[in-house]
Amino acid sequence: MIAIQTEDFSPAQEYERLEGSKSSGAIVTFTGTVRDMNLGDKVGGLFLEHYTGMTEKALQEIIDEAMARWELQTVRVIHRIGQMYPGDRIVFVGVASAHRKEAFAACEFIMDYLKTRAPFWKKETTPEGDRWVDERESDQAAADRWL
Amino acid sequence: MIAIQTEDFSPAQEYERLEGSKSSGAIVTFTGTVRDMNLGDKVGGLFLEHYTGMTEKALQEIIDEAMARWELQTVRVIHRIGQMYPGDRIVFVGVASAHRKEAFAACEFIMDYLKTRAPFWKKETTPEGDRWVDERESDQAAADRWL
Amino acid sequence: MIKVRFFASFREKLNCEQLTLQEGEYAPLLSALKSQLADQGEGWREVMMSERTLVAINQTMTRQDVTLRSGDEVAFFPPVTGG
Amino acid sequence: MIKVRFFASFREKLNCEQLTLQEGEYAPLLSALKSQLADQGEGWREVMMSERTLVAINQTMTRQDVTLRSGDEVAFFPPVTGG
Repeated sequence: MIAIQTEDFSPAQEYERLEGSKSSGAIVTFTGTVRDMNLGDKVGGLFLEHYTGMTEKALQEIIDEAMARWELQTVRVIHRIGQMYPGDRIVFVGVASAHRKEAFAACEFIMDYLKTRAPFWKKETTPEGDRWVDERESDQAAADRWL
Repeated sequence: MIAIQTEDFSPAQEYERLEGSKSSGAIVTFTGTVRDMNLGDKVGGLFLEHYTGMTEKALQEIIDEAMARWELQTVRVIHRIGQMYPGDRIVFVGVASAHRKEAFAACEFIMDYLKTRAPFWKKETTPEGDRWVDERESDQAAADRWL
Repeated sequence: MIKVRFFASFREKLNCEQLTLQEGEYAPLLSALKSQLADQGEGWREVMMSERTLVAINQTMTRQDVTLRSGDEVAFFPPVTGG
Repeated sequence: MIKVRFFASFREKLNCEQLTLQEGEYAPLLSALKSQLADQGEGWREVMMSERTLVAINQTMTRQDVTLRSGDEVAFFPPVTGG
């Protein structure tokens, strides 16, 4: 249900894995990709560092909490690490549930928690040089909604 | 951006259409499928009737409103009509935006409005016979959240 | 001339998909048209008087009473259940 | 023995990825370990005293002061920015 990988992933294949059950009526997916602009600067590339071992543990805790809050059939989280470029996929969260409201809530919850609790860090390459990306208050606010 | 069709669609292809822009950072998709159970009865099949012409118009109004509320790059809505069976895909809503919060909100908004404003009607085949599906209060409540 | 259309369970209940009414055959206010149709029988009365019934004029839903013009398409249908 | 790890901008700022401290080389309370590390220089002080700094003990984030046990892995890192 969790993959941390340097390779790209296929949204098509991920869909198929989510579609298995005839009792699911709703599938919600989120795909995050590298944008070519951030804070007004052109982004040439992105390096994603992570804390091996803790990453998997943190993601599993987030998924467990989502499954405790909502009735979900399948949850799939993929996060890429290493070097990426604009347009590349970074993250995928897919949720299958019997009901649409639950699928939407769980998918957004997982992303909000991933953004504030999973040990990944982005370093951007810009014309001004490389820089570590700062956390956003809006991400913390999004995560705090679920408390 | 809108398709009303009897044929199945490919989530993989829909993904590709949403992924075109390097300034989008977030793609959220919803896929609704036919469940094998509803209100405690086994569902053998589903016939989807629609109001030709008004359907396209209603969906376009919903998309226009979403695009006025949030900054979105691409919106794609597909709704199938005719005879379907458990596990079949019925509806797809895909939204690409620069930001995750907007992509989630717009995708859920479009589904909530589609459920209460687009002229589609489901008729289920169950062991008790065929029956028109009744509207759900929870769908109306979900749509009213956006007022 | 106006066209009156019925969908889904209403179409089945009334056993009617479409009516064409010529000038003079229909009351010009939507509310009056509904009363006129309600008088066609018990099923018609139920459909026209139900609070659940939705109305679209020229493929746009409306909750207000309006004056009908020649060429208008008036549709009556139950709450939608797509998605 | 405990392992102390640093990630991302902290790793670069301190020019240190990992420290191993033997029994007797570290204060047993997390808060005391932080003070001890803060004394290693200006960059260390900044990292250890910042309110933004996150701490994980054995790969679980904590905001409380705890007693460290031999074998523990203590990690210091800036706010996460994945996704």
